[in-house]
Amino acid sequence: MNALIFTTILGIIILYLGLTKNKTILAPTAIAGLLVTLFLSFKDWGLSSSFFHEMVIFDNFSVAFNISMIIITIVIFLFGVDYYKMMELHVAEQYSLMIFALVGAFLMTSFSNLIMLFLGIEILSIPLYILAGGKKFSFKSNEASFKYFMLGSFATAFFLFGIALVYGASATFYLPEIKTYIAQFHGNLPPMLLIGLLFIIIGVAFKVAVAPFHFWSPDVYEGSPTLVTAFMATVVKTAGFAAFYRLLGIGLLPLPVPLEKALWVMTGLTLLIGNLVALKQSNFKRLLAYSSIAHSGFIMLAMLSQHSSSASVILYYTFVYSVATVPLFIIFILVKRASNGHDHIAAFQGLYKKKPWIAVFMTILLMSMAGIPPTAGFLAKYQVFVLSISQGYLAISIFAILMAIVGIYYYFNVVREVFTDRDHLEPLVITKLNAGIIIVCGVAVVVMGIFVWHLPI
Amino acid sequence: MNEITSAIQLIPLQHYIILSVTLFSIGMMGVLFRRNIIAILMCLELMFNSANLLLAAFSAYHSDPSGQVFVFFIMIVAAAEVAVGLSIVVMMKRNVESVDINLLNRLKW
Amino acid sequence: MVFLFYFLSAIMVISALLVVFSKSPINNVIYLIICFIAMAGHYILLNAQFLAVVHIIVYTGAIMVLFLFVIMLLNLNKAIIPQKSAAARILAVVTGGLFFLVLIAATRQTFVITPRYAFTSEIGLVANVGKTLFHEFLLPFEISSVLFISAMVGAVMFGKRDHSVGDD
Amino acid sequence: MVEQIPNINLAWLVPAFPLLGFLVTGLANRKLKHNQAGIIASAMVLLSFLVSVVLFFILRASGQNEATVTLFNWISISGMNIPFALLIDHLSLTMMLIVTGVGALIHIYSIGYMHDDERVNSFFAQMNLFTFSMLLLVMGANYLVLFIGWEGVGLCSYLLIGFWFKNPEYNYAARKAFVMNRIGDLGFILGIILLFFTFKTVTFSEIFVQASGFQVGAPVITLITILLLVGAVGKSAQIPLFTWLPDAMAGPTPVSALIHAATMVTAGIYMIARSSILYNLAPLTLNIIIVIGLATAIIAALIGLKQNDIKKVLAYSTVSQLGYMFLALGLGAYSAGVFHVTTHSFFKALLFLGAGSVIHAMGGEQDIRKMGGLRKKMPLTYFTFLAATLAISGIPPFSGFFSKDLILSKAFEHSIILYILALGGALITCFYMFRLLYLVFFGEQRLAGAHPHEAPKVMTIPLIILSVLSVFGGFLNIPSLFNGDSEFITFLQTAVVSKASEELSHSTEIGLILGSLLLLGLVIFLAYRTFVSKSIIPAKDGEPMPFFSKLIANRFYIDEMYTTVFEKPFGYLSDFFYNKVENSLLDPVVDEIGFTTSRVGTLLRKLQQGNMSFYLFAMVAGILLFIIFILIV
Amino acid sequence: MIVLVILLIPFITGLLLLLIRNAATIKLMALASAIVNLAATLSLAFSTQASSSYSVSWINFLDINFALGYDGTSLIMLSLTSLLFPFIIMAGMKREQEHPGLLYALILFTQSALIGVFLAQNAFLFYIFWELTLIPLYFILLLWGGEGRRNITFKFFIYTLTGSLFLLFGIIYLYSLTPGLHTTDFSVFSQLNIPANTQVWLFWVLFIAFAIKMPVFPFHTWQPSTYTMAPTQGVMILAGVMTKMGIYGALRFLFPIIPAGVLYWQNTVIILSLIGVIYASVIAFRQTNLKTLIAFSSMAHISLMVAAMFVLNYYALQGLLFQVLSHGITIVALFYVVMLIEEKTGTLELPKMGGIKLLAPYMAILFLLIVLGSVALPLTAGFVGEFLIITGLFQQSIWFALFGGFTMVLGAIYMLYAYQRVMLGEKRPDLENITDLKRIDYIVLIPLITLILVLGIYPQPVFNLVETSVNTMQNLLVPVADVLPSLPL
Repeated sequence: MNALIFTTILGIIILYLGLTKNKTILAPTAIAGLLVTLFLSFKDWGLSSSFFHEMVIFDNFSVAFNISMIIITIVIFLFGVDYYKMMELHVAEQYSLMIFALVGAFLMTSFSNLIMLFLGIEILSIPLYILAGGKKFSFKSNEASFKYFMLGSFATAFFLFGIALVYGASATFYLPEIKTYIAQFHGNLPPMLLIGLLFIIIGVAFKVAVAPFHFWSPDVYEGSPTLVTAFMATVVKTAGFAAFYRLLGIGLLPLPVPLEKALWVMTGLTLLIGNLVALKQSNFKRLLAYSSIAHSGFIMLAMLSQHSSSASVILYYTFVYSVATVPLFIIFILVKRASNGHDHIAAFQGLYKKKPWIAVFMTILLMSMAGIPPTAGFLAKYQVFVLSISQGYLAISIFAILMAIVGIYYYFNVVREVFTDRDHLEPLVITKLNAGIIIVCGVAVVVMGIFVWHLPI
Repeated sequence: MNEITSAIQLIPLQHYIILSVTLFSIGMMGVLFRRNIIAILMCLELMFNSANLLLAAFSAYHSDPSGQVFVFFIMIVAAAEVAVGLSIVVMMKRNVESVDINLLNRLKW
Repeated sequence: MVFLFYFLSAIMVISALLVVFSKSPINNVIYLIICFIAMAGHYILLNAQFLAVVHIIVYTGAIMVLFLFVIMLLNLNKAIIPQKSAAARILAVVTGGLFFLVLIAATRQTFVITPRYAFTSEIGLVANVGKTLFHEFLLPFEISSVLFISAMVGAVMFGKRDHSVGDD
Repeated sequence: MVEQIPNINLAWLVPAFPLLGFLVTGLANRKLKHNQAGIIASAMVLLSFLVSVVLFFILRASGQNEATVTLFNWISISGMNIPFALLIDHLSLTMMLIVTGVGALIHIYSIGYMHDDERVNSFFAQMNLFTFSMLLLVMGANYLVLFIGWEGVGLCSYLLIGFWFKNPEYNYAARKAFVMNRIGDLGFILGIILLFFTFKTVTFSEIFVQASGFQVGAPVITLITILLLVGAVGKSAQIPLFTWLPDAMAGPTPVSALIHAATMVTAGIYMIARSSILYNLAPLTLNIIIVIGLATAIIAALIGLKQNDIKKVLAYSTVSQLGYMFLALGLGAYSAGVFHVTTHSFFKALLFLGAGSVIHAMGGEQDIRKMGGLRKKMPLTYFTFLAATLAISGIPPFSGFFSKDLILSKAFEHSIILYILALGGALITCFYMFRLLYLVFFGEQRLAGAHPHEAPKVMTIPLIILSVLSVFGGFLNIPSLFNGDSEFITFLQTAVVSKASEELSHSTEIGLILGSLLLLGLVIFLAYRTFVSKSIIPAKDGEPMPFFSKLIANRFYIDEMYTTVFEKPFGYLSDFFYNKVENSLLDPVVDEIGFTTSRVGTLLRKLQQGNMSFYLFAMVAGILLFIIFILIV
Repeated sequence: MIVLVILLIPFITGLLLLLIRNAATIKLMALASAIVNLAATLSLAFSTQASSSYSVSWINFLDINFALGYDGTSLIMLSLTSLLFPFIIMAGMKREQEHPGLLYALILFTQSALIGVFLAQNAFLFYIFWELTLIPLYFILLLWGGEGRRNITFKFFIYTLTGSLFLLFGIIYLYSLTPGLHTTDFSVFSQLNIPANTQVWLFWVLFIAFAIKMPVFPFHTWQPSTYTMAPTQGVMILAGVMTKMGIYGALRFLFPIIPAGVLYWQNTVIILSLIGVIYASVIAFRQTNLKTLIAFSSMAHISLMVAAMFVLNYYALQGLLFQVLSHGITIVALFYVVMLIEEKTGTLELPKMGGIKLLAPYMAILFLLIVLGSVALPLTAGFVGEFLIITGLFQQSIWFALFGGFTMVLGAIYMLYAYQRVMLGEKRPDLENITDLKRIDYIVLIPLITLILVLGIYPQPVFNLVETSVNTMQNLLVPVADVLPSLPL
């Protein structure tokens, strides 16, 4: 709770610092503040404290997810030092909006009442709608912002309607009470309740871009400023899945059969669309967008396996995925800068010649995304498959494996570009800080592949 | 006054559900129907409000105030969303001189 | 009373339909306001007096004014934007209809909801709602300030005219 | 357990010497001056010969019939124990003596013959390797060691036939030899494996002891013998695998001599003789051998009639003679077969070396139509050649007479038709041999500008020695008819179990001999009339010929048939597999999986229209479908 | 402990190499590492002590141990790897190569991963290493490969990974079947009594990875183009060791764990392999590119080994393991010569070659010796292996032996054809400047050829080495024969 409060204050502080017109102090302050948050979060570990009539519960689950999101945000902010040098206006606003979004994310990981979920989603989303439109004069950015906003609100409407229906039946917004209420039907839920739950699930599924509610994500990812995209692809996704798991895995377990089946269908669709469409992408950002959809599919697989270790697996998966994704975006931005705004994957050609070490680490990161040993990405997928297969979902697991192959295909398509020569090479400037982030993340991906953890969450 | 306060007992809950569903469907239809972004935003408001109505009805039926409080929060959020949404619209209008939703198609595939 | 309910409902549905089908944004706003006023009536019928008031203030007073303001600001009062193609419109209506039917079908099924608490008409009074709000729902209330501040920041950011070019 | 014969371990020296020679001449290829390699190589083979002779006496002195010398364990795994062992018995000794003896002469001859070749050192290295392989073949104490030699000679023939590797045709001939041999070898190795599974061993002595437990005509034995026969057919150039042998003339002439006379082609005969106990149990196989042998003998002889290349004539005569040997084997007269091997090695080596001498003298010319009148220029060669011709034709008392007569009489015992056919073949042989002799040595010299001269001593001395052997070699085995006691046959009896058969009465035998002699005389006269008196010279290539002559001259179109039936279809099949199956089916299928995935991707990508209205629609549609879905499920 | 050392030496050396600039030093260091590894491996192979092993617990909650160990089979594979890598490294000595540091690091990483595959006692670990072999190799092919490497390498990579992922599925499935606290130890896997019906489908899930790696007809289509395009050292690793990895994997996974599945599909696989033998041999005959030709020849030989493996009797297994060694050595030597030829003539197209023997007689002789080893001439290693394999096939069915034996004939046809086209014939005017072998070439080729011959003449040590594990393996299928659902054929 302290972390939550402190983060809120941090956002406001940054906002005020923006008035000083001194951009250089923003990132350090934000990072320092987040480090404090990190520390505060660590202190919450193991306490499992609930606040305000159990509106939020900071149990190990939420603390773990919060920590992972804070770390990722710090990495993103570290890169922001360089990224926002070019930008003159509204830098403080951008930082503070991200921090506010982080507050929303905290709520999503720790809610125990549907209203907190609703508010969490909104507090996360509204800053993002704004951030997506951060490049005010870019039509693409405008479009991304509006699409995100429009579709997001639309999904929220369904979400709210779903909450209303569930409330109508159960007369409560408390997740545990809803769970007890549902339990009395022994799996034979009345249609109204089913639809209500479905709408709630759809509302959350929309946030994590599960097909067929994924349409916003490629467009928004592409149109948004890349740093924001990185934030969306990592922190938002993590928060979304934390919320999803809290909703399904903690709140509604065991899932009513029709809902479970519907979710399986969504999982299958997500895997299919995410991977196959990513196959056809030549724009790196869109590629990552689709790949992020694909990863959602894998995480869904872990979640639906309904095993006691699902939460840990999801945490591991999202964190590992985030750690790999952020530096990829960073490299992309740098390469794009060097090649005059070229955002095709062919822009990576010659990277191996220009910056061999960056190329190597990029390969490691992509390997992790593709799930190839010895990277953490492999262990993440491995754990997912262990869950799904040992719970007996063989067919979907085989399907997921096939899709993983497709995934390897498009990630290594990029690798192939990285290691392809090009005739004339533009100079590529990588600051020490950025190189440091990339390398640390690359190493982290390998180290996490060796020192896998399992948290009792 | 008493008549009004006990009105809820005369009207079956089902009616409110149907009314909300109707309103929700109309709003949804409007979102699909219109091209004007402003109009679509209005239709979205309709959808939110149908949820509000439903919550209020259930709240009354259960005699549980939390439903009404939820409605209050929905209103808050709706207001914030509208503010953001309209500011996005304003920004877009500046850039493209139009509020036609069909113009939003540069990002695709 | 039942008549009142039907009356308000009819107004609501009709005005809602008009919101959808009338072409001019100004008219849309007007119809929406009518719809919302009818809805306030419903709130009163539901013993949600506080909500009724807030509803009028927030929606009719603030949100709709905002709409009007933007429409005026951007000079959108004429229906300059063409309609969607006939096919798309029919499809929209059909989808909406289908959705309606399915939801009705689903919610009409025999399923008795038992009221949770004994009936009291007091719950919608400001005092009751306020108690709940500042007691049970204090955290959401406080935290929604974050929502507002970010919305505000956003509105300011977007609304401000400036000439920055960031290119990443 | 037989007690160890002292000094019998010397046996390893026999193959070791040529191996040493191979290594020395091979590794020191560049260092050796002219003739040094030849001398070393010849010396090595000669040493082998001497050791063989010594072994002969050791064995005889010991009074035992056989001795096994185990060098080391080659393959020794559970249930399969294959030592690298040498077997010294009468059969292998005979073969060793032939191989080293005749081989040594050929080596010595080669010193002269290959004098001018720039790769003479390699030549001798390969010759030594050849001898080594052949020795391993005949000395191996089990089928697998035999198989080493068996393949080894195949390899060496490949090397030596393609010795002049600049010529693609020679290379082709070399490959052909190797591949055909390999086809036979496949049968052979399968036979060995079946032997192994039947007897749990591949060692001769153990197999033959166990073989008595099988009935005559036992299917497994028949199968084994047939498989082994396939090997023998390939190696000994029998129908249908004989076409490589005439092509093998591509190699230098001494090689031909080595292949045809002392080594390689006799391997099949040796192997069947070695397996006599098994073959005795398989009458069916024996009959097959008779058919194959006889057919080969006659067909090859017929082809020989119309060949104009001196070496080709000799090659077909070899095939034909091998047919006779097979006939003998098929009749169960294994010893007779081996005896024919022996005599044949003398006179065939002589013939080839003589031919080499002629070719040498003619400056490389091999077409007999361009020779003639060499009798005066090269008297020594002429006389040795004559001796060999008489021997091969079976004129008493030359060596060929004794061996061939033995086979003919065995054939007669078996069936009169066999005898007539065999005799017919012999007559044809006689005819074309004399045709060859007359065309080459009689008449006028037809090649302008050639100055034939006698070869140097190093070449003529082997000729002389061989002619002596050709003339008197037959006396090794004087039949009882001539008051002999068939010493050679008796000698082999300890190692080769010939089928018992009733002896012909002396009178019948005399009748047969006289009759055949008469016919032979007629044939020789006919040949003389045709080629000397009338001086008829065979038609030039391409001139019109009667059908039958053409058929013969073109070797019954067997080569062409093989090309059409096997080689070309094989090429087509290869093309078909590669172009149609691999590149048009399998590979595209894999690619197609990728493409299909990709196409589905393209299709799904179309969903991402970029159009907000569409997204909203899609969302609603999705929600609608899911509602219906959960309500139905 | 020594197993860990064997695993780590190449890896650590590889890391060091990345920091060094001098090309000669890099190569020497790589070579030194490979030689030290060879010595260590040989000390394992000939040590009389009980087998060395190393195990630490790694991922506790999945019960995955970092467990290394070996038996006869792994030892053969290990020896092969350690034996070949010095030569593979030497193949680059005295030659100009781009980015030598990275190249040799990658080579050594590959070696390390390969060794890991052969040492892993845990299916998870096995899988990790199995995939790890691919990564450095992928880059070797991608960065140093020949024409068309971008797409061909990619196809190879994806194709083999596809198989691997199915293997992963199989491993996890097996894991989920293990009792109590799940584990991926091979020892536990092999004691699972999986229902026969399950084994029947599980077989393909597991087998497909190995089938692609080896490759078995019709999963081979990645191979010819990859071999043709790959740089020499890459193709040596691929053909020499990688293919054996498939065999090893099958031996590790299929026979002990799902014997009933194997028995059920035994004949199918054998027939597929024999089709592969004939098919590849026939195709090889008409190839115009020397490397492609050898690629197909390798496929034919491997197919024969696969057939032998699935016969799974004593002789076939002995032959198989022997042939693993012999084929590895032979194929590396072959590709070395191919590299020399390409260096000297600048082409690999057979029609553009000929008469090289006139200019480089020693190269011709050594090439011939290797060719003979490849066509299984007696007294070369190839013969011993193929003889035993055919014996094993024969034990199952004479037809298997016959078709398997066709390699002898067909191999002779295409290998000698290739030899003739390259070496023999008249000199070509455009190939005037060819020189004979250099010292380094002798240093590489002579030991390899000696090995081919020595193993052919005295194969006994190898037999002794694998005797125990062969004995264990050959009995694997016996007890399951009566639980099969219903046998095909």
